[in-house]
Amino acid sequence: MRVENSFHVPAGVDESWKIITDVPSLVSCMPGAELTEVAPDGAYRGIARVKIGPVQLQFNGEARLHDLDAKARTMKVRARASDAKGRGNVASEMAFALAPEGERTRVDVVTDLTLTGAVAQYGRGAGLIREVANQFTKDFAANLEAKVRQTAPVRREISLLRLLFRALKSLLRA
Amino acid sequence: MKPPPFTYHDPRSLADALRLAGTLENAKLLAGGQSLAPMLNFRYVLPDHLIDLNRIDELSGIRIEGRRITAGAMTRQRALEKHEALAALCPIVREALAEVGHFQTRNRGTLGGSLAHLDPAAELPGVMALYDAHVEVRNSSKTRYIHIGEWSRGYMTPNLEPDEIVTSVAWDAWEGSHGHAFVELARRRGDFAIVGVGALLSLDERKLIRKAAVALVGVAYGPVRLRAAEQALVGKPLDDKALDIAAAEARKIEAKSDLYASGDYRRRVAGVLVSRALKTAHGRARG
Amino acid sequence: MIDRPRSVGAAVKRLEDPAILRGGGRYVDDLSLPGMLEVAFVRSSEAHALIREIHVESASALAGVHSVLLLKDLGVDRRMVQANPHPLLKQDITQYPLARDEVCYVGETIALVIAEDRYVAEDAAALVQVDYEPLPAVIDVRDAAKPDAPRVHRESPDNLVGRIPWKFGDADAAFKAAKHVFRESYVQHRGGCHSMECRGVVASHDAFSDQLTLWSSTQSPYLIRRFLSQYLAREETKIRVVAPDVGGGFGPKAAHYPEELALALAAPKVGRPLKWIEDRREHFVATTQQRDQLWDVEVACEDAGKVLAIRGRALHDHGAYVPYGLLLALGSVVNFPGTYAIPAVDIAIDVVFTNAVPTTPIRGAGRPYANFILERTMDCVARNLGLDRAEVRRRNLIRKEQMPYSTGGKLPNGKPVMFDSGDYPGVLEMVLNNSGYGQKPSKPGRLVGVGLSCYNEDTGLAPFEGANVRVFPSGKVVVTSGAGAQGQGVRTILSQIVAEQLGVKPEEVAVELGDTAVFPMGMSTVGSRTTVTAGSSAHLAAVEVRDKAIRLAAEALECAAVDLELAEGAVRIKGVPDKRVPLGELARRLAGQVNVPSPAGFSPGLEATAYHAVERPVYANGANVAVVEIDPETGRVEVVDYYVAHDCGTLVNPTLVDGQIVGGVAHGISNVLFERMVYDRETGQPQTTNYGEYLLISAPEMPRMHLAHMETPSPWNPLGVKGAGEGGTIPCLAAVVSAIEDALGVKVNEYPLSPERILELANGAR
Amino acid sequence: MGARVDKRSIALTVNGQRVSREVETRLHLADFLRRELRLTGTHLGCEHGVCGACTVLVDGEAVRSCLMLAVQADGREVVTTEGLAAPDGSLSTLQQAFWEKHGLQCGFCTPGMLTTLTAFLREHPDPTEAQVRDAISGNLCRCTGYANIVAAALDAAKRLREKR
Repeated sequence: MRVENSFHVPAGVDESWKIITDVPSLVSCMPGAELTEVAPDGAYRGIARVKIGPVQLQFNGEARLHDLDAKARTMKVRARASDAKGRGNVASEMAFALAPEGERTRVDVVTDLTLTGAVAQYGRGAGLIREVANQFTKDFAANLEAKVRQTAPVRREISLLRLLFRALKSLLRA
Repeated sequence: MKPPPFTYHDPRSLADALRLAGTLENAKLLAGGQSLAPMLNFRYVLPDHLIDLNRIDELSGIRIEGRRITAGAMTRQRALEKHEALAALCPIVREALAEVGHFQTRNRGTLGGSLAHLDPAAELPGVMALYDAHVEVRNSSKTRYIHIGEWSRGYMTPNLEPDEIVTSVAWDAWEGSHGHAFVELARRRGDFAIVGVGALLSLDERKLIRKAAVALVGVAYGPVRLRAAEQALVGKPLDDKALDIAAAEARKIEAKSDLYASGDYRRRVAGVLVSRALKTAHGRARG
Repeated sequence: MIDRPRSVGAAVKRLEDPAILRGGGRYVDDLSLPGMLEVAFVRSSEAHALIREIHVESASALAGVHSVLLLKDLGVDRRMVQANPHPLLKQDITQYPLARDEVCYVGETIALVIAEDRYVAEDAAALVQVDYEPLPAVIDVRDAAKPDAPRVHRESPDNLVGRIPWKFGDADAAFKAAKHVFRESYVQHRGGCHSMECRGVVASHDAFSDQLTLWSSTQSPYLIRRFLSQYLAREETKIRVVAPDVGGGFGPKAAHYPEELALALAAPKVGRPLKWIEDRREHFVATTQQRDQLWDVEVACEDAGKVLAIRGRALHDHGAYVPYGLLLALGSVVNFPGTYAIPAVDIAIDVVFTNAVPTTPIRGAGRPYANFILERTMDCVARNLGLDRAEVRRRNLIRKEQMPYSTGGKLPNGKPVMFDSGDYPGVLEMVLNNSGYGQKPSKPGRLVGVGLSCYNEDTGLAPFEGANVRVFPSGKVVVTSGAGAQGQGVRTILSQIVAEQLGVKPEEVAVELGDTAVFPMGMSTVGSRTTVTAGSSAHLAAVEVRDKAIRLAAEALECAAVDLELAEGAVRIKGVPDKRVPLGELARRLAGQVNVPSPAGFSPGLEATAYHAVERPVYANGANVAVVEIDPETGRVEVVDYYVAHDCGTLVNPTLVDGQIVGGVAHGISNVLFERMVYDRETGQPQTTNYGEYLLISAPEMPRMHLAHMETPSPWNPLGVKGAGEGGTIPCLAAVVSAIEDALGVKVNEYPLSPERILELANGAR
Repeated sequence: MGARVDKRSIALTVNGQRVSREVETRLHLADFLRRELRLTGTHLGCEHGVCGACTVLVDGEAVRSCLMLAVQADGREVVTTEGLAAPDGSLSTLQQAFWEKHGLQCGFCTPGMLTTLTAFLREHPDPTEAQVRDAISGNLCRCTGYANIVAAALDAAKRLREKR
C-alpha cells in the first residue's frame, strides 16, 4: 500500500533536515510509538501500539535509515515489526524528500507499507486500513508542523522526534 | 480457532462489574458474545480478563412508561423482537431485528452489545439513531447519558472508556400513529448490510409530512441521520419530488469503500433504499 | 425374472442416516485415542519469503507443549510425492511437509506444534517467531504469466507449470473459410472447497507391530497410503489409512496434503497418537481451491449458426505448488467440444504458478470452466446472428444416431474420446418444454431473464474400484470396497446393487468402505465415478456369488440351477418357496472345515471379488434452464426457478440422484453469485478468510427446483449407469450467467457477479 | 508461561442428565460437549458463529455453542442432537422426516439443522416454506442445496400438527 503525503515545516531546510534525520526524535514523534533501544549497528528498536476498532496491536520491531543524501535532502526509513501476539507483521519504507519553500520546508513523504498476517486478512477492514494510514500521515504532518511552530529550538529536537514517531506509527497502523 | 487464555469474571451485580472494569487492565466486557466470541476464537482480541455481564439481572429488561422506553443493555435481541408492547409503540424495532443475524444469534445477542461493538453495518444503532436515543454508560463514580449522535468515535469505536459499561438505552416512541420501514440490501439473508435504511414518518391531517426521521447503516462507521432530507420533507406530501430530494440527500453522504462495495455503489443504493423506505413508511402512515 | 420388489431403481432410504441423525456419525474429529496429543501448525503469513530464522524457544517452553517440530526435526529433506505425474508437467514442484527455506503462499506449513490440547497448541503456535525475508509475490495469473513477472519460486526460470494443447480437425482452415468469426474474452473464478467438515488427520504408530495408522477426512485413502509408502519407504502393509465418515469432499479432499505427511512423520517420533483438525480459517489458506481461468475464444460459424471451429487460449491460476498434477486444467479440455458436433478445436491452456493456495479440482473439476466457454459461445453465436439460443444449440448438438460419437480428441491412454450414448437433443427439448422456454415471464419492477445450457461429462473415470461381496455363515451379507463416500450415499447404492442379485433387502446388506484394511486396492472417490466403478464391480461380484449359491444349492436341492431363485435370504425352487437353502447355510459349507475338502468345483467362501475394468469414461448429460429476477436499482440477482433435465443412465436410487443434482446446482449458483476468494494483488494476503466475507449460498437464495430424468443406459457397463455427482454444477454457471445476460440485455462474460458488478455491466462497463 | 490456567466448576443438565465438571474458563460450550462429555454429535464447522453446525438448545433456545463458553452454561439445561430422539432411541418426528426426505448427505450440518428446526417448529407449528428457509438461513450446507431439508421440515411440521 502506497500513501503519499506532503506538508510544510515552519523551519529552514537545514534545520528541518537535522530534525528529520535524527531517528530517535523521528520515532518518538509517532503516537503510540516508543523507542526502546538504539543498537550499535544503527538499528532503532521500538514498540508501536495501534488500535483498529476493537483490535489492539503492539508491534515490536526495528527501523533503519537508508539512502541518506544530505545534498539532495532525501532519505528513507525502513522499518519491520511484528505484533507481540502473532497477529501480523508490518514492513514499511518511508521516503522523505525535503525542499525549501521560502522560509519553510516542504516535506514529501511516500510511504510504502505492507501488512501481513491475520490482521491483514480481513476484507471488511481493507478500506479501513488505508484510511488509518491516510489519517496517520495527515496527523503526522499536522503534528510535525505544530511542534516545530510551538517548540523552542532546544526542545525542537524532541518534538520532531515525536512527530517522526507519529509518522512511523502511521506506517505501522496502515 | 480456540479462545485465548484469559481470567474469567462473572460478577452478579453492576457494582461489582464496574469495580472490575475500573481496576482490571486489558479487560473485555462480554455481553451476548455473538461478535466478541468470534473475535476471541480468531484471536484478534486477546484480553487478559473477560468480564461476563450475563449474570447481572439488573442489566436486562424492557421498561415502558408512557412513550418512554428504557431497555437494559443486556436485553437480548430476541426479547426486544418478541416484546408486544414495544412492537406496538415502535414496530420498526421488530422489523429491523429480523435483519440482525439469525434467530440463533439473536437469542444471545444483546442491545448493549450491539451498540458497544458498533459494527458499521449493525441495524440496532441505526434504529436508535432514528429515535435520538440516549445511551446510559457508567463507571464506578459517574453516569453519562450520551446522545446516539455522539456515540460513534470511529471504526468500531464507541464513545466508551475502558472503565465504563453500557447500562441501558432510552428513547421516546413517536406520538400518535406513524409509519415505519426498515429496508436493507445484503448479499444473503442475515448478512452484513451493504446499506440499511430505517425511516419513520408521521403525517398531519392533510396527509402532509409532519415529522420524518431517516437513518442509514452500513455506509459509514456509525449510523447516519439524514437531517437535511428530514427537514426538507416536513410540510410536503411524499410525492416523487420529495422522494427525489431525499434520495439526492442520501447520495451525498460520505460512504466507505471496502472489498464488497465501493463508496459510489453504497451512495447509489442509499438513494434507492431511502426512497423505498420512505414509500413504505408513508404507505403505513396513511394506514 | 425375480418375484420380488426390485432394489435397483427404488428410492430406498439411506443406510447411513439413522446413526448420523442421532448424532452418532463418526468423523475424524470424533476420534479420541489414549495418550493422544493435538497439533496446530505455524503457517506462513507471507505470500513469498525466505525464512531466515525460526524461534521456537518460548513456544516450546509453554506449559502443556510437548514439542515444536520443524522440517529438520522430521528427519526429511524431500518434497512430497506427485499425485498425478503428466508428460506436460514442465515444473513439477510439490511442497515439503513443512517449509524448508522458502514459503510461496500464505498458509504454507512451517512448524508443527504438539501440545496436550488444541487450545495450548494454538497458544504456542502464536509464540513461534518466524523471521522472514520478503520476496516479491505475484497473485494475479495475468501478472504471473508475463515474462518479467516475479518468480513464484525463486529458482524457477518462469512461472509456467505446463502448457496443455487440445487440438483436432483443421481449425485454421475452418476459420479461413468461415462466414462469421466472433471473439470474446471470459473471466471465471470459482473459489474454495468448503465442505462443512474441514480436513482432519489422526496419526498413530504402534511400535510393537510397527503399524502406522492414519485416519484422514479424505476422498483417497488408498492413494494416501501409496504416497505415504513411497515417501516414508514403508511397505503398504505397514500403513493403514482410514477415511471414517467424511463431512463432504467436493474434490479438494482427494489431494494429499502436507499435514497428513507431517503427522505421519511425527507420530512415530513422538510415540503418541497425534490429532490435527483443520479449523475454518486454515481451510481458507491451506485447503486447495479453484480460482481464476481466463479465456480468449474465437468461434467460426455459418449463417445458420452451425459452428465449424473453436479456438481458445486460456490462463489457468494454478497456485503455488502442484500437488495434483495438471488434472484440474486438463478437466477443462478433455470434453471439448462437449455436447456439440464441432469438427475442429484448437485450444491451449497455460497453467501458471501464483503465490496463492494451490488449486486442484472442485466439483466439476475444470469442466464447469469449459462448459461455460462452450455454452457462452453458443449464446454468443445466437446473439450475433440474431438466432434463438435454443435453436443454435439444436443445430450443433450431437444427434442420437451419431452415438457413439468420437470427438477427435484423445484420452490419456491414446484412445479416442468417444461419447457412449445419450439423446442430447431430446434432453434439451425436455428442459425447454418443462420450463416453458420461449414464453419469457415478467415481473413488475424486475428484470427477468432466462438462460440455458447443455452439458455432458466424462464420468466413471478409469481405471477401477473393486468390490467384494461375501455371505457369512450367519447369513449376513457384507460388501467391502476400495471406494469411499463423503455423503453421496455410496453404502446405500452398493447395498441396493447387491441386494438386487442376492434376493435380500438393501438394509440387510452391510457395506464397509474407506478403510485400506478391509479391501486390498482402491483409487479415489472423485469424478462422479463411484457408482460406475464400484457399483459395477459390486454387481459383478454379487452375480458371481449368486451363481455360486445357485450352483451349490442345486446340488443340495437336487434340481437344475435354472429352477432356482434367490429370495428372502435363501436359494429356493421357483414356485416352491419352502424348498430352500438359506444363504448362511451355503456360506457355512464354503467356509470350510478342517480335514474336509471343499465341495468340488467351488472356491472357498461364498464370496467373490470383482474389478470392473474401465477403459473409457461413460458420459452423463443434461440441459438446464435458469430463470432470474434482477432488481434494476440495486443489481441484486435472485434465481427464482431452475429446471434440470438429466440423463445419467440407469437410476440406481432416484432420490439420491436428485439430491446430487440439487446440491450441485446450489454449488453452481453459489459460484456465480456469492463465492469469491480474494487476495490482495500486491501483498498476496487472502482477504476473505471467514464466512462473513466469503459467502456460501444459504436456503433463502435457492430457487424452486424442477427436475426431470431421461434414462439412457450406458452400453459400457453392466448396470448401464453413468455418474451423477457433478452434473448439477457443471452446466449451472453458464445457465445462470446466460439468464443474467438475458435479463440485462448486455453481454456478461464473467462470474462471480456481485450486485455492484451487475449494475456496472448494466451501465455498459466492461 | 502458560501456567496460569483459569478453571471453574460447573454443573448443568445435558440431554436430561446432570453433569458436573471442572473446566478451563476459555473452553467453549461446543468443545465442552465434544471433549468433556464425548457428545460428538455437535459439530464445529466454522467456530465463528456463521455455519450453524454447532447449534444446540440452551434452556430451549437455539444458540451457537461455539460462541458460548462452557462456564456460561453453568446451571442451564442443554440439549444436543443426541438428545432429540426418544428415550427408547426412536427417531423424533423431525429426524424421521429428514431420513424419509433425504434431508442429509454428508451429515455434518445435520445436527445443527435438527436443533435449529426443533426450536423453530416449537414456535412455528405451521410455517410457510419461506419461513422455514429463513429459519435455516443461519445454517450452511454444502451438499443438499437445502431443498430436502426444507421439505423435511415442512413434512415434520405437518405430522406434528396431526399428532396434536
